[in-house]
Amino acid sequence: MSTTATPEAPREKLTKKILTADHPTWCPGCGDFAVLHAFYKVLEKFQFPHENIVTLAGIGCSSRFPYFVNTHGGHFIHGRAVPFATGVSLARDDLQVFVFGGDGDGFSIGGNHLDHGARKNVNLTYVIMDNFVYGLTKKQTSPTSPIGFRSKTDPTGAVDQPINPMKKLVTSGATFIARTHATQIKHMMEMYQRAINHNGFSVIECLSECVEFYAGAFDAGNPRKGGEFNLIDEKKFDGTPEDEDRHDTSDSMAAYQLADMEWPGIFGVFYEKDRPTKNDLENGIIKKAREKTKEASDLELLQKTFNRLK
Amino acid sequence: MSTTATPEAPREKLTKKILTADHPTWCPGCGDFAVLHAFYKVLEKFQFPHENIVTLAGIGCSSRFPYFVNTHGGHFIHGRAVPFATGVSLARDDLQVFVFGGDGDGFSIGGNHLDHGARKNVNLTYVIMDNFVYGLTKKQTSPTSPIGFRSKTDPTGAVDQPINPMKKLVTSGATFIARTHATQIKHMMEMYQRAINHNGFSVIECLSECVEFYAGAFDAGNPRKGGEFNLIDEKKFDGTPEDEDRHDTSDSMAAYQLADMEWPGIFGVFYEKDRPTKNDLENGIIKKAREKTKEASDLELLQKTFNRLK
Amino acid sequence: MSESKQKKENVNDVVIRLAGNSQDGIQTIGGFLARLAGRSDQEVITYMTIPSTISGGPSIFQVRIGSGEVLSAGDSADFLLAFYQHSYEEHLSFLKEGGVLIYDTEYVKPDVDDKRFVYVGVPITGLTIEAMGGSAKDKGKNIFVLGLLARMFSLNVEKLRTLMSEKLLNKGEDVLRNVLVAFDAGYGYQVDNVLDRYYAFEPSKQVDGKSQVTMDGNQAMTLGLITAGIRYGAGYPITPWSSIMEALRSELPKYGGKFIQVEDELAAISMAIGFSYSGNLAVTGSSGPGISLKMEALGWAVMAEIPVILINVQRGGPSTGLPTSVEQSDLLQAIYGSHGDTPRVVLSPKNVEDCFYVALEAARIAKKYSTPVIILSDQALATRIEAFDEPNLEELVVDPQLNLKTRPSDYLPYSMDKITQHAPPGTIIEGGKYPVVTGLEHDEAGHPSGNPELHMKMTAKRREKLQILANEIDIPEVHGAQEGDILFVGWGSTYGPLREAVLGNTKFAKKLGHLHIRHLHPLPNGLETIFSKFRQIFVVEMNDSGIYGYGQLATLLRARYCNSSIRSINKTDGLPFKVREILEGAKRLSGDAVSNYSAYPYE
Amino acid sequence: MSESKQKKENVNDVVIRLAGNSQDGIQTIGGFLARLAGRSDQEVITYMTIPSTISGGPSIFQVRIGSGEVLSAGDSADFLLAFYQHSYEEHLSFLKEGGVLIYDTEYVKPDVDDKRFVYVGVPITGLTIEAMGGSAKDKGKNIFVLGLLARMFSLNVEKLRTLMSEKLLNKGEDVLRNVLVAFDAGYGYQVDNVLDRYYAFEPSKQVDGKSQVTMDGNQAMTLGLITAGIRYGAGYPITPWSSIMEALRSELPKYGGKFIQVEDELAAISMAIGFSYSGNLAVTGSSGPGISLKMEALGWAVMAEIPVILINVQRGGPSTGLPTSVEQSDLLQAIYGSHGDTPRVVLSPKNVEDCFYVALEAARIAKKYSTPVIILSDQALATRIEAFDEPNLEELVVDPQLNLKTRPSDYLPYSMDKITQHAPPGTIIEGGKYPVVTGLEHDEAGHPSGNPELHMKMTAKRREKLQILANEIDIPEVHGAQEGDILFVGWGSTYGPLREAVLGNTKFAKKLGHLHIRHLHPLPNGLETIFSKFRQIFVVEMNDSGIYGYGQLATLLRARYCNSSIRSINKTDGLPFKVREILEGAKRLSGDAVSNYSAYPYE
Ligand SMILES: Cc1ncc(C[n+]2csc(CCOP(=O)(O)OP(=O)(O)O)c2C)c(N)n1
Ligand SMILES: Cc1ncc(C[n+]2csc(CCOP(=O)(O)OP(=O)(O)O)c2C)c(N)n1
Ligand code: SF4
Ligand code: SF4
Ligand SMILES: [Mg+2]
Ligand SMILES: [Mg+2]
Repeated sequence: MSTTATPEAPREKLTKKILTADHPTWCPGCGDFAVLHAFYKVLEKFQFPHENIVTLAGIGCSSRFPYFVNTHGGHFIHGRAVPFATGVSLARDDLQVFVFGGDGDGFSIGGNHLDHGARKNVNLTYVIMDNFVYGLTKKQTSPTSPIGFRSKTDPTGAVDQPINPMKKLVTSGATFIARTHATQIKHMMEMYQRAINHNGFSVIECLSECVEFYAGAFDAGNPRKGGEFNLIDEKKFDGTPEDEDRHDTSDSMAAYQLADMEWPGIFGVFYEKDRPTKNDLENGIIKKAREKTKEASDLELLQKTFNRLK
Repeated sequence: MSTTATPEAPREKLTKKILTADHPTWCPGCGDFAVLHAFYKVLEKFQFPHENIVTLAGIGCSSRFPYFVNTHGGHFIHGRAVPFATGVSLARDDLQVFVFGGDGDGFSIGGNHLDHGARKNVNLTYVIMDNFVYGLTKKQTSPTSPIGFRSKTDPTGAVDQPINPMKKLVTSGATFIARTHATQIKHMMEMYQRAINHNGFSVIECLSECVEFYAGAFDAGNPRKGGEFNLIDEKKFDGTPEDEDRHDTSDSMAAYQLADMEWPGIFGVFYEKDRPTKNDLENGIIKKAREKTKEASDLELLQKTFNRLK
Repeated sequence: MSESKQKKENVNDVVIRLAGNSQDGIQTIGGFLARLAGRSDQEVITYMTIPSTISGGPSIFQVRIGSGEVLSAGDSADFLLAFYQHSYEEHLSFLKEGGVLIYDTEYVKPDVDDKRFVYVGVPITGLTIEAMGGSAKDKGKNIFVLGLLARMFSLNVEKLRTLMSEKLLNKGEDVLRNVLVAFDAGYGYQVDNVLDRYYAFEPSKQVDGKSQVTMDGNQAMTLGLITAGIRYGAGYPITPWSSIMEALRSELPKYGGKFIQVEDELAAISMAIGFSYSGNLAVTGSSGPGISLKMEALGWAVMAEIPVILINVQRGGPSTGLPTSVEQSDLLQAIYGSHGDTPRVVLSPKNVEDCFYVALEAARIAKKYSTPVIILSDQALATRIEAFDEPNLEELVVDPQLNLKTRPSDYLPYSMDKITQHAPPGTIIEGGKYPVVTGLEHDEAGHPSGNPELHMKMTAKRREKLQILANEIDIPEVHGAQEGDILFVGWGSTYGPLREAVLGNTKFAKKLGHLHIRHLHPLPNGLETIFSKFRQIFVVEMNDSGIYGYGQLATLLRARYCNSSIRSINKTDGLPFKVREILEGAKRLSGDAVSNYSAYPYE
Repeated sequence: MSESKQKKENVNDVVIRLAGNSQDGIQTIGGFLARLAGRSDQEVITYMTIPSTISGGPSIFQVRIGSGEVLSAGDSADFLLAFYQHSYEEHLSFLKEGGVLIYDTEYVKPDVDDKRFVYVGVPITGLTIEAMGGSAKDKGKNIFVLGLLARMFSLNVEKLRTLMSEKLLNKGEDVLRNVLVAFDAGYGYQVDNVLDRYYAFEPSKQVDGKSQVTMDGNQAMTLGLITAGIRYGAGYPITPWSSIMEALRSELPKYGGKFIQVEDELAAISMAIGFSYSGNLAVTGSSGPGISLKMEALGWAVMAEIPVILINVQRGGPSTGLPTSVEQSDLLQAIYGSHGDTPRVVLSPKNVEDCFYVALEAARIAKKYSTPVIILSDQALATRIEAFDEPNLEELVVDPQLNLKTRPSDYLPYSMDKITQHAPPGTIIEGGKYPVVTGLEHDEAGHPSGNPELHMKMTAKRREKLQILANEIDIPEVHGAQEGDILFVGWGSTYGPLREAVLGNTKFAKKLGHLHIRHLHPLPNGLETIFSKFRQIFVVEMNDSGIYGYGQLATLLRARYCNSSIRSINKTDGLPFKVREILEGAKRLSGDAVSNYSAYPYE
């Protein structure tokens, strides 16, 4: 396949200012502002070619992200951002594909696509702004709402066992899994960076408070609100006895166990492992097929097929 | 709500003969025959009132089940049998709700409904006839097809990491999870029985060979084909030292670990735990509401609401 | 304050637009005014906009109160209350000449040289702070304004106080006391210093002894469902459907019922169908995107002949579209949206009151014909408040029977001779042969069959029951002229403005008729007779004129009657039709022939 | 064997029905016959049924071979080959009077007293076992029969041998050798003992030097997509769509492309849209149930104006329906199935050859108008084999360019002045303001906006591009009479029988016309002129006549032209139209006026 592109001109440095688009329509104080801010900052560090950054999303408050980032962007339908982004990623290895969304978008209507995108290990970075509630539709129970949470659809308190995002992700086969908190900018940035550097399906769950409909939800993880922001102590493989107790991020069973900790749990990288990406696997199939057909042209290939049908 | 039912007459004993409906359209030798046979046998044991047994399914070879069982039955659409059956279960505590289906139906298109039905702990029994392939549509890769499996959609061998059904189920929150093999009738029946006795969302994965499109897939778990049918050794809580190493079925972490065993893995009950069912929780909400409204009649309740709107 | 200084002016139809930010609680004032009108046997219709950002923003609430019939929220305002400069600037064009602008002197600087309007400046913010203390100012301004309006319109203060205490009681005594302080401050304001008259509503003309209830369309629909005996449902949130599911989730348990929030719309309809199959007719619903997701399962219900009610609160489309705007662009999807020939019933309520009754009709049809019924409501109906005569609950309330009566041994779930009536699980079948319901083509016993003749017959069976239903639907009556120049045809929430266009237009009343179609699929029989009496037929719809120049109901009517005088007046601006727009549309299509219809007051 | 004993009879149009069980490999014989006809410049159409049980069962394969134009698989058979008693009993009514029944004497006991037919008993099973050895009997019977037919019809044995070796080469030499043994046994059978003549096909009349290719509709569609430069796609299996996705999955990697099997149909279309958004026009597809699941995302593509190709291989509906039968009941869903006003393009191929060309047309339109295009194929087209002139690949092949040319700083993704042409990610936008594609209503820059006027304008923009497209579509030509009594109008796979009804009907050729519509949405302009030339217009469709008595295309045409002489000939028996059924339908609708159309040979 041929590509018509324009030769590169000397590039302006990507700054937060350049990356800023529309002013966010979020409520003042919404946790998502910080997630956006961290994204700008991280993009400043990476300095990808501006045109190669793609920001995609489903539907929700958090999913409005693409309007606020001045990159190529797509605001898709509710719950299907992962397959949409998969199309972009698989067709275009030159792009940096980012997906943003909420807990409803990702774990409720989109829960299956998340699992299948993860097991296929599509190369993209997916940030889930988990606020334990449906923000955009104004306070219904979400799959992460804790039991007892009073919402418009659970006026006497939620009764369904919430999902455990980390367990779900570990089981799904995602190859990079991290958990962070929107009030912890530096930690968020670190998670972003590692997710971006990871080749494969990388997911960050970011606890991001909905000040309008679930204020204070994540205070327990915020030291400034008297909570504890406990970090995963990652194994250094330095042979020291302390290292024994540290977390091996390549151990999915250990990651699963970490996910079992009591609220507010622990933050950091739960799991990280290299496994062939869907992108590589499909490129491999192409490579084999092209070798077999001896790099024949499209026309030659077609003609051969037609000849067989005579 | 009032019910118009006819008073009970003395009942005929439920036999396999009575329970048999249309002759199965499955290929001779298909594993699903045994699953059906075991179902008849188990129903013979339980002797539920005939009219209270409901057999539901999605779409697939395995999902043809309801036609072959002479009970009230519903053959729904592909992948949505769980929410369909949930409606039946939640509205009718008097019924024995069974769902049958395949790996494509349950883990691919229906994967999310499975997770959400499980976390809600809807009271029903779901038997997944896992044949690692799409049977009805004639040999495409399924989410449980192993890497390398050659199908019509993977002519050079499947490349996507398959899902691990047991891990998925443990993570989803299902409260009874078992694994069995269609060639092991007695074991199948035991799993059926325990699933039925369990109050909550009970799932059995049954390896059931598709002789047409994936012959020999489960020989490794079939002693008659030289394989090993290894059973879970369940903890007896008898204080003996041997008991230490046995599997505690109420331990989800242990169940998850068991699911990590190498092919063909282990069979039996992975997990079993009592947790309030969605049925009970919703009935509880009703009870509280009725208490609050002092068991007012429908008309009284409505009139009160209208009065408030004057 | 001596009222003697002021003239008293009797009014019987007033449009008040309150313009501010959504945070100011203008919906609350509007709600109280509407409720009060309902309690005073006045007619009332409200209209509001929802800001597009989550954090709120500019927003309006409009109330039209009348002693006669009130059919729409009004094309223009008699009174505009502007909280901010942007409110003033954005909405002044909506104020009639001679209309009154009331504004907060703290924020609004109007152009008082424009002599078309009467200016009433009130230091709303200042006086509220003064009355309540500074911190509460944002919470009190709306109630201050309510007091002000109570004074200006000589509203029944006692009734208003009762309303406020009913509404606020569960928020605690303190809150209520504060609110009353703000109200009194507004009511006590010496508005006679700046306005030379006060207003009073004429007593309602048509008091029939029945009391009125005041609510929005989604509330009316919810109560209609409960009255119809619906006890089960499932849904997933989406604006503007959510408030129905939220209300059902709260209310149904009181009636021993269950409404389940599920993971997506596909699960929602599947579960609703499961409820129905279990013998409990159930409801699901959504708006645009969620409705599209239900099309497969809905087709199953058609094929398996399981009844279910599907509510579509239409909003602006396509795709995510305009979630908080109104549109009627889902009609053809309702009828044709699933693959295959999937005959199903489609109804649409004409106003808030009808949201209640249409739910009853939907349940009746669903059960009698064992069929899915779609109700097409819309965003305007969902959110607007109307007062209407209290329904006769005793007569209407349906006891939700679970019918498990034993069926005879010759029972066939899909008998060719009868309209299907399923035996839910739990039903004993004599002789012990139990039925399967299925989405595969099947014989009378429910066995899958690819027999060619059978498929023809079963296809006809599923279609014929709608043809039978069509025979029992009354031909809708025509409002206005029974024959003449122009027949307006509408469906859904365009009822009010259409009726007003015809009835309000005294000069041309003899020439204009209005037919409103509530049963959209199947259509009532006999429409051709009505059509034949009019020279031109204009179908008025809030949807696009399409590739060939006509809208969605027009497509159905043109196809059925091959009557080329059926033409379309469409719009897709996300706002309810104004009476003026309808008449202008008619003028545009008719050319000179009816150019003098413009004599109508709105132009 | 001396051929002199037998008469030679030249034939130019023969229908052979092979009836047995699907396990007998009758598809294989049929396939070879069809391929051979293609190589001999004869025209050929096949027809087959698929057993409803997974394990196989009764099944037929029908081949019609002709030296002239072959348009349908034939209303009745000249030859019936029955493997079993049930094959004989089930299909004898399909054999013409004077037709030849060939049967396996081992399994079939025909009623030889019925003198309407010629009986040719052959011990097929016995001779196959004799030739090949007992164990292989089931595998060889079909090839034995092929040999038998080769003898009876003087087929080109050399070409047949070549075909067999091409097809079986990769199965190993042994297999091929066995197959040829069975073939020779059949070919060597002394059929002259029981039949007094043998047949030979007249040389084809219209040899134009081009070689023919022989394939089924799904193959043709797949190759059309590849020729059109489609390199990406995603899908989920369902009959009868699967074979397209399976072929694309195998073929695309050779061209550097990817076809991904995903978890469900919602993911499939979402991924295809993602591919397209990335600058690579992509395809997805399905049948009935899966198509319904795609309606939401499809609406997004309409709103965001992202091109995508959606193939619907229609089958019997509604719901799971009749997975292996043909129907044309998804037309209105294709046009109206998503919520909101969602203008999109709908095309339908008329025969196997056109499956190839329609894919090219779909890709062209999708790109030029940045719009979703739906192709409505059907089960009959998907599975039937035809021979057609090899396309001029060199001329047709499209190089799939990824266009990342820098866009100027005034670039607007949704400019009002132009038809949208998106800048895929990777495209540099001068000035550095990057666009967002969205399913919310938006301004020209892609920013969400609820502005009422803007929504009107954008709705029009999305619709107008289809109106522009309509202007460029050629008015389809009318076959047969250009004016007269009856115009048959069809779409999709009814082309063959319709054309045959008109052209084969020499007696009434002057009265019958046939118009076939390939561009179903938008419709071509100018059809009214054609319609005005015929007294009656009968729209022939394989779907239900609906509540009001007309089918789906008829709905569109009646709505557009308000021409009440447009009526419907429908059926929903899951089988392709027979010529006879069409003429009977015309007779039924026309009454006496055309009762003598029944003079057509088929009655
Ligand atoms: C198919 C569909 N269903 C429902 C909706 C309505 N809807 C929009 S966002 C949303 C959920 C929002 O919650 P979440 O994903 O957690 O995002 P948040 O707003 O909390 O950031 C829903 C239900 C929709 N737009 N489309
Ligand atoms: C919405 C929809 N998509 C696809 C299909 C086609 N389909 C029928 S069954 C099936 C999968 C069968 O596989 P599985 O669930 O594993 O059952 P099995 O046949 O192997 O028992 C598919 C894809 C369908 N009927 N409906
Ligand atoms: S509603 Fe909640 S999630 Fe949405 S913008 Fe406001 S604070 Fe944020
Ligand atoms: S295709 Fe496979 S799964 Fe289906 S009936 Fe045959 S053997 Fe069983
Ligand atoms: Mg959320
Ligand atoms: Mg399977």
